[in-house]
Amino acid sequence: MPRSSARTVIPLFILAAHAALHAMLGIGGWLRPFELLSLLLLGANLVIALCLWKGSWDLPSGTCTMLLIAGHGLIGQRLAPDSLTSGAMLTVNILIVYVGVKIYEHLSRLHFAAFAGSYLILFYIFLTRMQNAEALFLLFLMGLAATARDFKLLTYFWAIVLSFTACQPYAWETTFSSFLILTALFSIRDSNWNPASVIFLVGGMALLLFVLLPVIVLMAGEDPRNVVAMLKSESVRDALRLTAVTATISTVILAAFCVPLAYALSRLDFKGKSLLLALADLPIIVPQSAAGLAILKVFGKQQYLGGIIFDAFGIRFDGSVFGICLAQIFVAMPFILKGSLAAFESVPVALEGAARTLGASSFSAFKRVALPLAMKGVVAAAILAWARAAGEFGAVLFVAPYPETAPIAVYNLFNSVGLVQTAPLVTTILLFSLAMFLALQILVKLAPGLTRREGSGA
Amino acid sequence: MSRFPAATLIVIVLTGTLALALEPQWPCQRGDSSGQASVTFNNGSEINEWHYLHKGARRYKPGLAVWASPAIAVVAGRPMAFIGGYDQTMHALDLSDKRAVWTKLTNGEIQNAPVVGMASGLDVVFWGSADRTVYAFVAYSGRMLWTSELVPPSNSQGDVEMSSPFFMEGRLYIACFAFDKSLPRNSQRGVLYCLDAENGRILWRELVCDGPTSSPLGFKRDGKPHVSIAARRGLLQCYDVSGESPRRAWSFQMPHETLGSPVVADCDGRTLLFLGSKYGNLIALDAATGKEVWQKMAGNWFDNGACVGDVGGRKLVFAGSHDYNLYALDARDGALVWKKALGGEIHSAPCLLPFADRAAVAVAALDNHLYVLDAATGESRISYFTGNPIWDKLVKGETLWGSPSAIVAGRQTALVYGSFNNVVYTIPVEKECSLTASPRSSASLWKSLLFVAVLFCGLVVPLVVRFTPARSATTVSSPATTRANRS
Amino acid sequence: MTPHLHIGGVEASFGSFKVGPVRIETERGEYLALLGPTGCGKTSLLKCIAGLKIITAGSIRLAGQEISGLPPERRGVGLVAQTGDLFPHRNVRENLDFGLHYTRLNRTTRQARLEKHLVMFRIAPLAHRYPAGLSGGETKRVALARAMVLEPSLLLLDEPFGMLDHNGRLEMAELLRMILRELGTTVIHVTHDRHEAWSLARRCAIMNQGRIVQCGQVADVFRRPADVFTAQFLGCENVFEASFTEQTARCGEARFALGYKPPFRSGFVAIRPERIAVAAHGQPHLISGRLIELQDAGDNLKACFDCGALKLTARLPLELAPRLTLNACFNLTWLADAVHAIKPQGDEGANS
Amino acid sequence: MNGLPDRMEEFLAGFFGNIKFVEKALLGLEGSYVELLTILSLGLLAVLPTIVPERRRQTWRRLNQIFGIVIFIYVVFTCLGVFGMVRNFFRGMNEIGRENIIALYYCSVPVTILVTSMLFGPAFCGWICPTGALQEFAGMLTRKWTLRRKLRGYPFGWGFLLTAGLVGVVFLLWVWRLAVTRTFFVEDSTIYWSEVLVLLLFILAFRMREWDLKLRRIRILSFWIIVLGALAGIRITSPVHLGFAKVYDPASLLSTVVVVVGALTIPNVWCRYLCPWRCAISWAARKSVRFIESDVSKCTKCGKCFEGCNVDAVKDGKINTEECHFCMKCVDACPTNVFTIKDDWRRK
Repeated sequence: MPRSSARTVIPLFILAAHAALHAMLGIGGWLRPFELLSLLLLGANLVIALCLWKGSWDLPSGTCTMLLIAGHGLIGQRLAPDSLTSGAMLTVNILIVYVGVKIYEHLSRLHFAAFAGSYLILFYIFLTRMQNAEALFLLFLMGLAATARDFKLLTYFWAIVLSFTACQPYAWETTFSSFLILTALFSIRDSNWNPASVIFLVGGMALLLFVLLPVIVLMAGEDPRNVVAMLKSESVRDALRLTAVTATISTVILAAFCVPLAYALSRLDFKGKSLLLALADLPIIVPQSAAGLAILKVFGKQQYLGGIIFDAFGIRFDGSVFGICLAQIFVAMPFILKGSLAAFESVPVALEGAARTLGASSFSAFKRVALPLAMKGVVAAAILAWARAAGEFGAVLFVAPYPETAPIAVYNLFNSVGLVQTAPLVTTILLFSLAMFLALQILVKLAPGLTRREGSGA
Repeated sequence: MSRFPAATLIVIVLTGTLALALEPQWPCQRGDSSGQASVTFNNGSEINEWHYLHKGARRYKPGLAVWASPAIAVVAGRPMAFIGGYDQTMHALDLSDKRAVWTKLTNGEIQNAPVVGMASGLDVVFWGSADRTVYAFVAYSGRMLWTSELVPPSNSQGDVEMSSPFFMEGRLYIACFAFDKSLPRNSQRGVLYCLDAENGRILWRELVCDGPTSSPLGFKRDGKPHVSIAARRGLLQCYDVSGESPRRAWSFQMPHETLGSPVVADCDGRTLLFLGSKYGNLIALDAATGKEVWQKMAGNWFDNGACVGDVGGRKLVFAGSHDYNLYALDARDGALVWKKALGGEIHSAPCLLPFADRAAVAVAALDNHLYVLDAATGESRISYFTGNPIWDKLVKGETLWGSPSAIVAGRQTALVYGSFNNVVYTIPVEKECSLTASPRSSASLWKSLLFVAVLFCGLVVPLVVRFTPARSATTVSSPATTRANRS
Repeated sequence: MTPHLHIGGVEASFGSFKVGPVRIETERGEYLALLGPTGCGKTSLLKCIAGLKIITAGSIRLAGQEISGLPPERRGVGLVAQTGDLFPHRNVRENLDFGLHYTRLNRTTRQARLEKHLVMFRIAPLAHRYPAGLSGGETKRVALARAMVLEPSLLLLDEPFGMLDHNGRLEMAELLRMILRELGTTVIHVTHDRHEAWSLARRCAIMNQGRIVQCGQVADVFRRPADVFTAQFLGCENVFEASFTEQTARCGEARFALGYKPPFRSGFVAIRPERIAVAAHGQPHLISGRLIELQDAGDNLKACFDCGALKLTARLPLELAPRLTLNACFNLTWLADAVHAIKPQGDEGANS
Repeated sequence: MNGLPDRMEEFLAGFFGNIKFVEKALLGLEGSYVELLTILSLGLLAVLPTIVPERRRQTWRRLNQIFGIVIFIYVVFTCLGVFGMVRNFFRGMNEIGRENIIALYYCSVPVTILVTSMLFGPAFCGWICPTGALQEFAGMLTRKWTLRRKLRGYPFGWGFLLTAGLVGVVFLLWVWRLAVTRTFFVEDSTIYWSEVLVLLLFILAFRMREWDLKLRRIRILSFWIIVLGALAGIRITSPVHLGFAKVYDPASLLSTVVVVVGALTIPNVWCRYLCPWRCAISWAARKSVRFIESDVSKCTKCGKCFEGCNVDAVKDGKINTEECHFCMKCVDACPTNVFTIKDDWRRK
């Protein structure tokens, strides 16, 4: 293999410089004569010189590495107190040099500028601004080396760096949210985008973050052991169980009545239909406390209707599970009705006609055609209603403050012991609700028969 | 110390304590020289369950206990426990009143148990803190008697490890290891100090080894006080401390590193020292000559000290190992009397206590349980859940952990144990206790295995097989097409 | 012999749009094409027959039984909608099985019939596909199979060739012929495309604005449209107002021989564009006109001639193309049976 | 009955009892526990694949693997097996900004691995990983038999079923032993992984041909279990953990034995189906600078690459990057030079 003169000269020159440097340092008493690290450094330089000479390492990175090793021989040991630290620093520096040379050779100047700039900023952040952060500097330099050649990755990397330095108390939360935003931004880049909508998106996400951050902080910031301890408490478990049970019962009742009603509304046309639909939204408009009072006024034990029911069946609504369910049904009704209505409206009537001509009665057509096709929407609506019912506070507080459901338990605990001690309970409830919600969602996704709706005739 | 018996008498009169059964009152780490961290006391007051919670402001370092071991003493007629920890504070707890009588904040972590002894006619608590200082405080009031800084501060100073002090005949023996960053690893200094218990004056210092050391252990041989101390890297040394300066009597190199401190017991007229090492050897040495008497191998490290006691007429050595077993060995020849596997690595030193009129041994394990076993048979009597650690950087076998201590009040025994979750538990062993753990059995393992099997075969595999994207479904045995499809 | 399907005076209203009164009779096994422009009420009529719409008057009798009062599921009428209306949540096999579920057949019979139809309609390879993954022709075949698997005595097809390419149409037509041949089902085939109707049906009914305007043998209807609309709908571009004397129609200055005597004095005359031919110079001809527009319509040439008052459109064979030059005069000729007299508008029931 | 297992355990306990060269993770920055040597040695190990000569590359690779085992067992402190690495990474990240040196201590192993994977490809799996090396060395014993099975397209074989049964018996006996000798506690959850592996072997005995690639997705599940466990602060020891830690852990020993025995029937069975780190590494190495490029037009379909590959990641000159361990066996085996190792810094 023909060797260019640089391949022969440069390694020898640097090797000689290194040896001379060490000799000088040794004679001057700056360096112990046979210090292990310096011997190692010399050895490393020899190996690289050989590699360069043989042509199995390219010239720029080899030269830079040799210079780096020589430099460490000179100043590295003065900076780092022990050989091990010095060695680790050298390793990381070699990596950086290697990556830097490669980026300079193969990628655009912009890449290199980003790489060098990032290095300097990291240097500033970790070595100048922060105390005792040499270790972090090493850690993040490795990250930089891995991500520098791709702007997208580099952005993620900087999101991590800034989250863990600037936003320290909420590092994980910031990382998580910035990753969400960055991923969203990067993934829209390919589709046809315009500046206006991107700006709107970023703005909207900022607000969304503002809404989500307390939730995330609450969940991420709590010690899992506190949550477990909370879950072990009998009263909390009772509250959670009660919430789950009442919300489920309410949802079942709602589904039993509202789903057929929604079907009817979607298929029939009559006078006053729009008025009826508008009235169905009333529970959303009415403040929860007012709703609770209204329910109490009708179904309270002292009230007329409530009195009759109590006399006839022995069921009282105020301060009982029935009352909780009643209040939950009241507030959750619009969600399931509107959701199912939309779902049924998306099912073409013609399909039911086809079913009828194939021999299905109208009930059968509902059961075997309309309902399965609308099921996804109906279940989504039911889940929403479940969530709404489980989270209902105001109406339940008025109708049945005892037995405690989860939201009321939070309120009571907050009133009695204050913010700090309530936080684990809130996290517990949040996690519980989230788990239930996700479980239901996944169930809907996974449930066989409901997944095959792609390309329905809607 | 001529005033010692007189002072004892005064205290007895003062406190009205009828039975302070153990003759030299607090001569060793937490207990008597046989390693029993038990104290008997009888003035009629009950000791009930108590959880003393103290959240220190410090972050915890990996591998170090939150609480050190407690020392229990009867002070002014009240059963008291003294415990320090990584909150850098010494707590004096009144066990019958359930309150902290006093606390003293130091400038460093308290890694080891304090010692209660008589000085100036008073019950005094001595402890060393990582601020390189030995503190002597009056036990019942928390008044400072003296403090003594053992090592002068320097810029290059790293971690300091202070051992548990040992109180013998008016003198306090304590070892201190201060890591000096300016020195090579093999020229560090682990030093044994001897202090005057009255005023904290350093009587002498002796370079023991080039690394951290265990706590010193004192015993008498031929009427002469001796102190034995083990270096972390396994050199066990014994000093004759009767003179003005210590004289090394003998030294013994253990097979491997040691973490615990030696314990001593008289056995068939011989004084034996017991010490376990990192390779799992428990070695009995003749205290007179430093010659090995017997050696017993366990599965893994002996992480902490052993404990010796008379059980059913036999002298038994108890030691917990990292192989989950608590070993009971005959002190004379090391014959295995019983061994019992517990739920986790045993990190604490065992402690003997009477339990329902039988000798029992209490030991804490890394599964966060405190076990009480029958000392004669090893049968598990009762166990307590002592809480999950507040931090999860457990580095097993790299530190000394807190061990339980026992106090006998009348017919009733209580264990005092500083757990890793910021709580010091006082557990009456024969009464109702909220910490009592339900007995665990292998059934749970089989049940959970069955559960996992059903879950995996019934849910995971069907889901994985069914919902695998078509690209791998269609190209089962040819990854080549997989790639082609993707690209 | 009583007709298999008798629709007598059926009326139905859909909001402001009214259908009927409609009267149709078909024999058993007959293939009737129901032709009409978009929005004339064909599909609505089908829905009335299938029972998906309630009729306000009239009667529908199928095999002698009055079915207008029955719910759709008990009428025994098969309906294949324009889009197929397959159930998207069921695969092909389950779609076919949907109706069988209600037939109280035992399992093996059901299976056997299902398999038979899967094979017959050549959809067996698709059995486990979902409608979303089917092509237009496949969808239609499945829909047809789904209706036919119940072996209805009457099959209603709503634009079965709609949205199909040429090959799909051929295939579909073949299938339909097979149904006709092998199963002997009575079929009503709704379409707006007369060629489609010609290719399959022997009888056809023309519908306009909710009424049947003409019903008869295909050739009959084609040759002798009953009114202007039908004539134009059936592709007869040359419809002119005319007065009739004996067997001649007078249309402005032009006179055409009719070959028969119409029963009315004035009305319209229709000349089939396909029957018009260009006569060579010197040959006898009926009319001459100047070629004002020439358009290649694929299988023929559409040529417009300006013949004074009349504008004649002719469909000429493609071979003529080199001879035709714009603005040149040509002599046109046709046989007498190409001309048909149509009754004046508003003269209801004259032909029926 | 206690004799043999007791002696075995005792032997192994003695073998693994205490093995680190250094009693702390060496002193580095400010005299603290720092895994600097890890960065050094792992970095070196990661660079080696890039500079070893092509001649006898597989020998170099084996040497590298042996060196990797030595490094992990004798030097590295914070890596307690694959699970511990995930857990420690999370811990380390939590210490950033508070205890920076501890952060470095805990993050150094995972960060080094991820960074080298992002740059030099997933060479960690094929060249360094001690678990993988252990399995590969074990698999060499039954190489001929497994190869025959593979070439026949994984038919159902009584031999395989029998071996799977053997693994199951080993597992059950040992579990029985664990269950009767001592109480069971959380860290021993690695038993479940062994159990899953045993079940997998049984499932694969019948459905290997169809389900091989599908079941590899269980790795993702395994990854998330460990990540969530780390978030919840649950310690789960890994197989081979006992080799890296100073603690002799019978449950880990059990799972190690099951993994090794399992690797006799399916090469690298742990990497294929259960290794949680594999997800992270294949993710990191997706766009690595260094990768194997294949020129399929040169391929003669001789099947040599497929024969060599331990994880069935290559067939007829096409490489499934998600599975590839970068062992470069295919590169060395190919007679027509279909594969070339490329460094492409522009690769996106």
